[in-house]
This record gives sequence, structure tokens and C-alpha cells, in this order.
Amino acid sequence: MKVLWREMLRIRRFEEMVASQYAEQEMRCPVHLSVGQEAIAVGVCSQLEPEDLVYSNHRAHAHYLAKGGDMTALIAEFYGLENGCVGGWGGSMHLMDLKAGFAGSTPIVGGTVPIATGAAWAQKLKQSSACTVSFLGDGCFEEGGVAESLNFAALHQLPILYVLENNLYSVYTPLEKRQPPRELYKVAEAMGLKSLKGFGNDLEEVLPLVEQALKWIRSGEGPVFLELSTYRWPEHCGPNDDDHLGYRPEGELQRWQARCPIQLAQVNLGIDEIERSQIEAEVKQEIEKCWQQALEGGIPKAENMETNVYA
Amino acid sequence: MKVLWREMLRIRRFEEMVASQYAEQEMRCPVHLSVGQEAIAVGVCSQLEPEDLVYSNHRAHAHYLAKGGDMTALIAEFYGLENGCVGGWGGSMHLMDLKAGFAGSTPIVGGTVPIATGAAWAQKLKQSSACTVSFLGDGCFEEGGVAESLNFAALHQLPILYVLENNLYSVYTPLEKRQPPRELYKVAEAMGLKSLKGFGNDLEEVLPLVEQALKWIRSGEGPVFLELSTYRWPEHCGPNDDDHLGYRPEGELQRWQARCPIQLAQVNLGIDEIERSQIEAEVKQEIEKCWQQALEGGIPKAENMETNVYA
Amino acid sequence: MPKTSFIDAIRQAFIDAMIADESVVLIGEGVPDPKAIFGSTAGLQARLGEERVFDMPLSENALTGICLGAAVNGIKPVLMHQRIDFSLLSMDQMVNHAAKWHAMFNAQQSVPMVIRTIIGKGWGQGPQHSQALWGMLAQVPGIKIALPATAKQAYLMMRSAIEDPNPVLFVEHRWLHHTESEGTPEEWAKTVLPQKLAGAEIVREGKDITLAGWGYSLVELLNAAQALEKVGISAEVVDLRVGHTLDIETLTSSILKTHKLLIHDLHPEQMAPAHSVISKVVQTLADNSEVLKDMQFQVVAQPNHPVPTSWHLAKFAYSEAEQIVITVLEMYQIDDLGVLEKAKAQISYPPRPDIPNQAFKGPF
Amino acid sequence: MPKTSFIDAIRQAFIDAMIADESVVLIGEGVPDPKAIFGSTAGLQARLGEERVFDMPLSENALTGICLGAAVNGIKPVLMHQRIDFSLLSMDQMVNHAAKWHAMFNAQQSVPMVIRTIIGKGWGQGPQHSQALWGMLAQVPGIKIALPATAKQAYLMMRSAIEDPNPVLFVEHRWLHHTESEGTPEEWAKTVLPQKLAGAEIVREGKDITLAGWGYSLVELLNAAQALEKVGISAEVVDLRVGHTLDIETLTSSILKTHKLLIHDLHPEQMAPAHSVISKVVQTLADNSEVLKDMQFQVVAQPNHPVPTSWHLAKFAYSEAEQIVITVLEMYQIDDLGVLEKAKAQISYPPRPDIPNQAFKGPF
Ligand SMILES: Cc1ncc(C[n+]2csc(CCOP(=O)(O)OP(=O)(O)O)c2C)c(N)n1
Ligand SMILES: Cc1ncc(C[n+]2csc(CCOP(=O)(O)OP(=O)(O)O)c2C)c(N)n1
Ligand SMILES: [Mg+2]
Ligand SMILES: [Mg+2]
Repeated sequence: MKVLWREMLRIRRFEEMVASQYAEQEMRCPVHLSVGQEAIAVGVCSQLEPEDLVYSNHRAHAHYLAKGGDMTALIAEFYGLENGCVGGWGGSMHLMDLKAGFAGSTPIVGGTVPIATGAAWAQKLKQSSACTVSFLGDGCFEEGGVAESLNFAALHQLPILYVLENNLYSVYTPLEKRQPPRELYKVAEAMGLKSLKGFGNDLEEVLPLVEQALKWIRSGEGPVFLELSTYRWPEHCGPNDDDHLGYRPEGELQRWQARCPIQLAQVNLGIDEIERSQIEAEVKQEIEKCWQQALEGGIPKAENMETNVYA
Repeated sequence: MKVLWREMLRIRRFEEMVASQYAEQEMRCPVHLSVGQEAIAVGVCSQLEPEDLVYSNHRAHAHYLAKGGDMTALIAEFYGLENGCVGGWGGSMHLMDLKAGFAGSTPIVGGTVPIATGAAWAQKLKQSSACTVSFLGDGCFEEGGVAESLNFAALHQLPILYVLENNLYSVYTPLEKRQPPRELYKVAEAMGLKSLKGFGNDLEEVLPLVEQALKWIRSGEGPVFLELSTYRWPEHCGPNDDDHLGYRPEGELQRWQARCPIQLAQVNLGIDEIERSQIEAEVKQEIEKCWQQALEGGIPKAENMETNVYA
Repeated sequence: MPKTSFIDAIRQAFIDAMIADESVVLIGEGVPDPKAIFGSTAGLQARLGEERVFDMPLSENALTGICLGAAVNGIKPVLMHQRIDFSLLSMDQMVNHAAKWHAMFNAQQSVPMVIRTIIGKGWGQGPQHSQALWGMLAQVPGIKIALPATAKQAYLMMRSAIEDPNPVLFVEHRWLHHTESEGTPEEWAKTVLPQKLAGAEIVREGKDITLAGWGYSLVELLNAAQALEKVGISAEVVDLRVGHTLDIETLTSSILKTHKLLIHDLHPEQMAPAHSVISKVVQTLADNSEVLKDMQFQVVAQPNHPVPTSWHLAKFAYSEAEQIVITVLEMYQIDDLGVLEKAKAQISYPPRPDIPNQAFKGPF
Repeated sequence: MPKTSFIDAIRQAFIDAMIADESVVLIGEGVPDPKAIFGSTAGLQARLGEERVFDMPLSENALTGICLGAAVNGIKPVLMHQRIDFSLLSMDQMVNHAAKWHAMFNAQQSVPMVIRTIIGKGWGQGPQHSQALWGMLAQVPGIKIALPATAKQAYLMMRSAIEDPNPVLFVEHRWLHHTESEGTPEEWAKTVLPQKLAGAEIVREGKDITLAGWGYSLVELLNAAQALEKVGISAEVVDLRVGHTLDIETLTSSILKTHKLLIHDLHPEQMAPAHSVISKVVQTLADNSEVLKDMQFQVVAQPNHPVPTSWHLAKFAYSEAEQIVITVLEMYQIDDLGVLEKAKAQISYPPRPDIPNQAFKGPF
């Protein structure tokens, strides 16, 4: 469990580093930070095998890292360098680390949900023991392709876990301006999926839910839909805070910050400050080392732009 | 009530006439007959005002007629004549009779569901007292645009009634090959709509459900989803029977034919054979007269093909 | 000489591809149903298994993404739409995802999937069941477009499409389904495979004018060429075969001989793919102004409006062999009506304008 | 002289249109949010009411149909997508429904709706946020395409688009947003409205070559024209303005003067709309072979691959002013590198290749 706490901290510090370096204007691409949502990425991915696949969206850093994606290659990708995880094609929004089973993220909202479903279909057809996780947001849930995917997954009893990170917002638009009062996981349940819901900031609540879900999935009982409530702290896109814009009710951010997943778990796990600062130091060192290595990467070659188009 | 029974009979005899004349090969377009499903069209449309709008799909004849659409213009449209309800542009799959509030049908499955939703949005924005009905099939329910539409309608509390005619098939494919075991209306309910379900072959069951739904809608309580079970007797597309193809379990068609909506209502209403044969005669006369009139129409002019493109 | 119909060719391509490669699966609305997509998938589920031949929910958008997801994970799916018009629902998955997956993840994964589509025509197909539409995807690098014109090509190109590591849009025309090629898939597989999804082909030699097009257009072009023959015009006919790239050498070598080029196209004229062909030829020959001077270029595409359902109207909504003949005579500045009538008499028209042959009785 | 920015022009067009016509409503992801679609809808909800200015669920497909349904029932919706790439999700509603509704129901209803879209560029927009894409809809009769190149045009064309009884795809380029026109919407509304969504416009006179394009291309073309001026080539620049139809007279009258035509286009070259322009000009001048002989035609479109996210790569993924200059010099067979350098020195380049101006700091 402490390993997981460490992983959350690692992701948090990583995102903070992205935020602080962004001002230099050398990561020249949109970035969507996951600060505040770490317990979900870690709670889910820590229970997966390397050969299990994860698909994600525009807000993918935490999923990528939690699944074991190469940190140096991630940083290099932000900087558009040759040693980036997709060689400079992706920036922050198109990530892939196949070795780690991080199978792809793209920023067309809803785009990877059917693709992940297809990956699970392939796993079923090949009688593989691996499964697939599809991360999606509460906004994404409004895309018709998601409903279509859930139906297909339930019909074919696919080995897939849909993890809905309900952070209450799509960009600046709150849930109640986009959907009627309803429980999202109940929609999936009515569609024919086993569905669960929990508090996504509490690692100890997330873990048994994921465990249950994966048990069902691995024993062939079909897809599971897991809604986890959480909250994004920084602005939707970019390195800054944006609470001054006034789109969130006063105090909402602070209330959620008081339920910081890392803080919560630290208390629950009884990690004291000595231990914490030691781990902080390790994490800091790793991030800094990766950052340095990443920046040693060369500039990608333009020649492969045309040859990349067709296999 | 007897008027409604008469209307069902009228639609049945009309469709039979289409089937019998089709062999002449002068209605040169696909036709999707509604034989077996008449109680739904009549049960719903009979409770609408002329200014209420109905949108439909490829299987639209019954909806069009039940809403008061001009029969002669419908027949003429099948024959591709100038006096057709859309001047020869539509055949059987693109129908419109604005005077009757039949606001459009198209054969891209799912295509009119958002459009109907938009019509209801306009009604709401204009504070009109009218409402909209959107007919869809169980296959259509699988299209993502339907889920998106239901969400929008529930979010904005639109005055719309979605009528799902669950006839268990999409072309030759039974429901269980396309969807997991689930209640369709429960999906809509979970999405945030008031939802009802009933037996769509029994007019006496359909009527109070529609009445309830319209009461909610007209009192501003938002959209309603109504699932009605029913069964198509003839082949999916075309004038013939196709039970010999073996895609339906043996005896299924016969069981449903035993629950013929017209037969059922006749018994319930105590319509005797004398009355029936009188009504049969009237209906026959009307259809034959319309048929004759329709065929007097001219051939549409090709000149307007280009000018029709832009308003 | 045995003959094979277009539909049988497609069906045999599926069988042969599925036997050759275990990872090939078929999926589409109606694939295992009694009508079996115009017979092209008849019996395949029984023969190749429920785990390889699938029906699907009415979810064109997600299913395209699902096939993509399967394709990058070891399956080779063939996804089918009974009309290409339905594929518009899946444009996002085709354009933003399938076409770009290989490039945008830096060539780490390829996407071996086929999207099989059918262009409708006749018997009241109307505005939403009769579009050509592949020109939209021809604007998108990363997806290949196969446009077979004959049964033989249908077999060969379907085999190639399934083997290709890239997403391939496979476009059939409903009015090719009953046409036949001499020979059998068995022979073709032995002698003519593998084929590239690239390259044009001269299918009729001639010296006065080059007529070119894709897929079903070849029927109309060959029909017109035969008619033109009778009035002394020798037309060379070029099958352009694919939509994502143009074999400019084959085409220019033909028109350097004929000095006249006419492209037939099933899209509305306003931005038909045919225009791109003309433009590329003109730019290719730019250094050769003496040659260009004598050249003439024409596009015969479809009127700029949807196709109405009524056959009385629809018969005027297509520009086909007759219009090709008329345009060629105009290019020759022949305004003698006698010549036109003589040529028209040679055109083979369908029994009625909305059916390809007497056997076709609707309803679809 | 007061100036108006592109974004302010759009915003003022909304205000004026909404005051003039009560049935106009705005809807789109983020329309009433603090960033207000790059400021273009700032304050409009407060000013014009919650019943006329809407946010929306992430449901591009259905919302297009919903706007169509509203449009045929007395509302005039303006639906907005922050990137045109997202509109691919709604292709079915745009192509099968909105574009055809008027024709296929025999002109009984018209569809007064606007789909406002933005082409992204720079700061790592990458493969899925940087496409031009409007060329797909240019293949579809029944939908108009407005492609403003300046703030003034943005105002006028948005007013026209909203007033037009047909569906209009309105395409902005992200890099035009900060550009300014002289004058104010108030003056323009008085003196230059109404405008038709048709017709090209000569925006710079010249005698040696005609450079033409749509929307943002005008920035690149004018940039190139200025550079060419310095090496003695006088370029006429034609703004083609709309994508659904071509003002062939204005264009041919220009090239009958200059004898050279270059079209710049933001689509991948392989089937760029520019090719249609070349083809139509060639066909229009077909009877004039003496003239054609001396003519030269070139397309400068974008490379046939997606745009990578890394700015190190993306800077090679665009063909712009510099490429236009190079191509023109080639057309003149000028291979003196000194001339090229002299011309290039006149091109105004952005401060860094992935930002339009110094003020642009990401992240979007
Ligand atoms: C199809 C599509 N529509 C709109 C957008 C713009 N967009 C990017 S992220 C986002 C918000 C998504 O919200 P949600 O799914 O809840 O994820 P979150 O950002 O909250 O993690 C939007 C609207 C997009 N990228 N793709
Ligand atoms: C988008 C789309 N996909 C597929 C089709 C082909 N198609 C026409 S009707 C139909 C069946 C629809 O089933 P359902 O909605 O249950 O209506 P029913 O025919 O049973 O009345 C299908 C698949 C189509 N017209 N449009
Ligand atoms: Mg969210
Ligand atoms: Mg059905």
C-alpha cells in the first residue's frame, strides 16, 4: 500500500514539475494535469498486469505513469523531442508506451472508448487472459459513441473495465449544465453492465472496488463500469490555477483539496513526516533525473513525416 | 374508441393494398410496412393535436396516416408522382405532411431522433403549447445519437415523447444478438427520463400510457420515454412474407398474429361482424378512391432538381 | 470459360482470406442474416464459426473504433455497411483515429482493417442511399481506398485490402454486384496475387481520347467507348482503381498519346475527385506547354443535387454513358445530330433507368 | 481610424444578429464559460439571456440534429465547435440531413442554421486539432461554406450566414483571431451589408500572377505577394471567400490578365479543394487553347500527412508564404538563389513557427 501512496506522490510531484516548467514555454503543447485525481489512476493501474491494456484521453499523464509508462519518454514527448514516447508526434495528448501496456490516449473526447472496447474484443477473440481499462470523464460520458461501446461490451461480455472519473466538470461547464440529475453509473447498469460507484479520492475505497471489478472481468463475467468521484485542482488545460475565474462555487475547490487523495492515504497509512520526506526526496530525484535525461534527446527528423502515414 | 379501431383497420388495409400493388413494379422504391404495429401509431397519434409534431423513420406509413397525413399524397409519393407529399423526392422513406403535423421521416436509422428533439427544443424556446413525438425502433435505440438526444431532452426538460416500437428485430437480427439482456425503457429511465412500458398491440393499454405521458409533457414535466412491445408481420422491407427464411423462431409470428391489435380491439370493443364489414367497405372505398386520385398525378418536373438544393 | 460474379468473388475473397489468416473476422449489420449482404457473406458463419463472423448493433460510430481497437491488437476485421451513406456516422473514427493511428503514434502500431461499403443506385434509393462519398476520405492521408470495377478486381482488391496493414475503405457499387468476370478466384489467386492497392490500368486501348474513372464508372466509360467506336472515335479507357493516390504516369502516358482526357465521376460535380485528376495532370505537364496547348480536359460528374427517390426524376439525376458520349462529341466540336444518334444507338441502356438488369425487382 | 479584431467582429455579429432577429440562439461547448470561445461570446449570456445563449453536452452528433430540428421550427441556431475536427462526429447530420432537408422534402422547409468551426494551428495542436476539413463538405450540395479572411469579412459573413435560409458551415482560422480590420462593425453594417455567400474578390491588384485561396490562406498569399513585389513579380491576390461554389468569372478574368494561377490551400495536397479550382479554370478556358498554352497552374497545399504535435516537426508540416514564393519563382524558372533570398527576406515570419504573435502563450 505504501508503494501506491508513493506512486500517487510521484505523479503529483511530476505534474507540479510540468506546471512549474511550463512557463519556460518549451513544452509547446496543451497539457491537462491530473492533480487531485491521482488515487484513481493509481488505484486502478496498480492492480493490472503489464499485459493488460490501458486507454486514456486528453488527461492522461497519471494513467500513463501509473501503468508504468516511461517517465523520461513522457517528458521528452512534452518537449517534442525524438526520445519522446511517440517520437514528437504526440505532445501531452497522444501518448503510448506499449511495453508498459499503455495502449494509447487521444484528445478527441470519447475517441478511445470504442477503441479500448475493440482491444477487449480482441482479447476475448484471442482467448487472452488480459483485460483492458478505458478511462473516461463525466463529459465524455455524453458522447454517443460511449453508449454504443457499452452496449457492445455488454453484449459480447468483454473483459473491460470502464473507469469514469467524475470530476464534475467538462472544461468550465459543471455537470448540471450538461446532464439531468442522475447517477452516471446507474445509466451503465441499466445498459447491462455490472456497475460500481465510489469515492475516487480515497485509495482505500478505490482498491477493493477495482479488485471486485477485475475479479468479475477475469472470471469472464463481462464488462464492469466503475464511477469514481473526484476533482481536478488546476485549470482544465494549462499549468495554472483558475479558481479566480469564478466558474466553480466558492469553497468547492478548497473542500476538495481538504480531501486530497495523498493526504488522506498518508493519514490512513500512518506515514509519518520522516518517511514522507524520504520518499519525497526519492521521487524528486527520479523526476529531476528523468527531466535531465529527457532534455538530452535530439530533435526529431522531419523525414519520417511522410513515411509514417502508411504502414 | 371505435374511431381508433377504424383507423387501425384503415392503416392495415392500406398497407395490404401497398403489398398487393407492389408486384406491378410501379412503386419503384423500398417500402417498410407496419402491419402488426398499428395500435402504436394510432394509440399515440390519436391523442395529438394537429400542431403537435411527429417525426418518424423508414417505417413511417402508419405514423403518417395516423397523424392525419394525406393518403392520396402518400400513394402518389410511392409512385414518384408530382402530387406526392414531397413531389417525388421521397418514395416511401422520406415523408412529410406539414399541414397534418407530420414533420418528417428519413431512413438513416436514428437520423430523426435528434431532429425531433430539436423540434421540441424550438417548442420550448417559443413557449409553444405543442409537443413532439419521435418514433424509433429497438434497433435505432443502439445508435449513439439517441442517447445524446435523450440526455439533451432530459437536461432541458423538453416537451417530447419518444415512442420506442420494440418489434424485437432490426431487419433479420433479433434483439438478443444486438443488445445484452436489459429493459430498454429502464435505460432511458436511468438516463433521466420518465419512462413507461406497455404491450403495444393492445390499444386499450397504449391509450392510458400515452395519456399519462402527454399529461406530464404538457404540464412541463419534461420528456417521456415510452417503450411498446409489438411485432412486424411482413418482411422488413418489401411487400412479402418472409417467415420461410427461418430467422424467426418457429411459431413466433403466429403467436403474435394471434395477438393482432385489430382483432384484440375488435373483441374488446365488441364490434360485431356487421359493423366490421360496413367499416371495411368504407375503408376500402376510401383507399381505392385515393389510389385512383393519386395515379392521376403528373410526372414531376426535373427542372426543380437543381433549384431545390438551396432555399 | 467459367465466369464469376462480383458477389461470388467477394465471398470467395472472404473465405480465402479467412483460411489464409486466422485473425480475419467479418462484422456488419446483416452479415450472418438470410440475405447475407446481397449474398456476399452467405454461409460464412456456419462455415467459419460464430467467433469469426458477426452481426452487430446499429452503432456504426463505435463499431469503427471497436474494429480499430481490435486491429491494433492482432485481429483483422472487415466491417461492412450496406450503404456507404451509413458510414458518415463513423467519420470521426475513420478520419481522426483509424487514418492517423499509425502516424500519430510514430508507427508503433498499424491498423489492418477493411471498411466495406456499397454505393446504392436505382429503385428509389433516394437522397440518403445513393451517394458516392468516398471522395471525402480521399482527402485524408492514412486511409486507402479500393474501388473495384469488375468481379476479378473485387476478388483481388478484397484480398489485398485484408492483407494491407493499413485501414482500407473498400467501395463497391450496387450495380456491379451481378456483373461477371471470366475466370475463377482460384486461378486469380494463383496467377495475379499479390496486387498493390495502387496503380491505374489501361483496360481498353485507343488513340483519340482517354476516358478514365473509378469503380462503376468503368461500366459507363466502356459503354461510351463502344458507342464512340461506331462514330470513328477510338477511346482508350483507364481504370484508376484506387482513390487515395493517383497513378499519374499511366494516365499521362495515355493522354500524351490521345491529347484528350475525360474523367467520369459518381460524385456531384462541384468538388468531385475527378477535378483533382485534371489538376494533377495539368501540373505534371506544366513544363510541356506545347503539348498542353493541344489538350482538352473534361469532367463528367453528377449534377449538384441529391438524387430524388422517384425514378421519373432520378433518371435525370445521373450523368452516364450518354453524357460521356455527348461531351466527347463536344470536345470534337461535332454538332451533327446524326452522329450523336448513331453513337447513342450503340449505348447499352438498362431495361429501365432504375434497374441494372431485368432480374432486379427491388425492393433494395 | 478605429480597428476591430476578428474575435470582436464575430462577437458583434452575434449581438447585432440577435438584436435584429429574436429567433437567433447560440449554442456550443463553452459558449457561456469564462473563456467564451476565445472571447467571441463573452458576456452574451448575461446580455441576451439564458434562453438564447447555451452551453451544451459533449454530443456533437445529436446537437447538430437538434439544431436542424430547431431550425426548421422557427429558431435560428448557431452551433459552435472549438475545433473543426470535432465536427466529424456530426457528419451524418450535416451531410445526410441538414444539407439535404430542403431538397429532399421538396423545398417545404429551409434550414437556417450556422455551424461555426475553428481550424487549429500551432502550440502542439497536433494531428487531431489542426485539420482544415471543410473540403469534405464542399463535396456536398446543400450546405454553404463561409471562409472569412479578415475581421471585416468575419463580421459580414457571420451576419450573412445567420440570415441565410440554408445551413452554413462557418470556418475560422485560429490564427486570424487576433488580426484586425480597419473600421467598425457599425459602419460595415450600414454600408456593406447585405452580402452574399458567393463571389470572389480581388484583394490586391497585380499583373504577373494570380494567387488565390480561402480564409487564412489570404494571410500567406498577401505575405508572399509582398515578398514577390521586391523581386519584381507583381501578384494579384484573389480571395475566393466561399467553399461551396466558385466565382469562376472573377478568377478567369484575373488569370486572362496574368496567365499564371497558384492556389494556396490548407488541406493535404492529395485531394485539396484547390485542385477543383484548377480543373474548373482549365475546363472553362478549354475553347481558348491559344490562351491555355501560355498558362501555368500550381497548387500549394499541405503535405500529405497529419500534423505532428512537436513544434520541431510541425514547422515542416505546413506549406506557407515561403513555399508560395518558391513555387512562383519556379514557375518563372528563376533558379538564382540570390533572388530567392531577397524575396524570403521580405516575408514576415511569426516570432516562432508555432505561434502567430508574441502575445500567444498557449496552452490552446
Ligand atoms: C469531441 C470533442 N469535443 C470537445 C472537445 C474539447 N474538450 C477537450 S477536453 C474536454 C472536456 C472533457 O470533459 P471530461 O470528459 O469530463 O474530462 P475532464 O477534462 O474533466 O478530465 C472538452 C470539451 C474535444 N477535445 N473533443
Ligand atoms: C444508420 C443506418 N444503419 C443501418 C441502416 C439499415 N437499416 C434500415 S432499417 C434497419 C432496421 C432498423 O431496426 P429498428 O430500428 O428496430 O426498426 P424496425 O425496422 O424494426 O421498425 C436497418 C439496420 C440504415 N438505414 N441506417
Ligand atoms: Mg470531467
Ligand atoms: Mg425493430
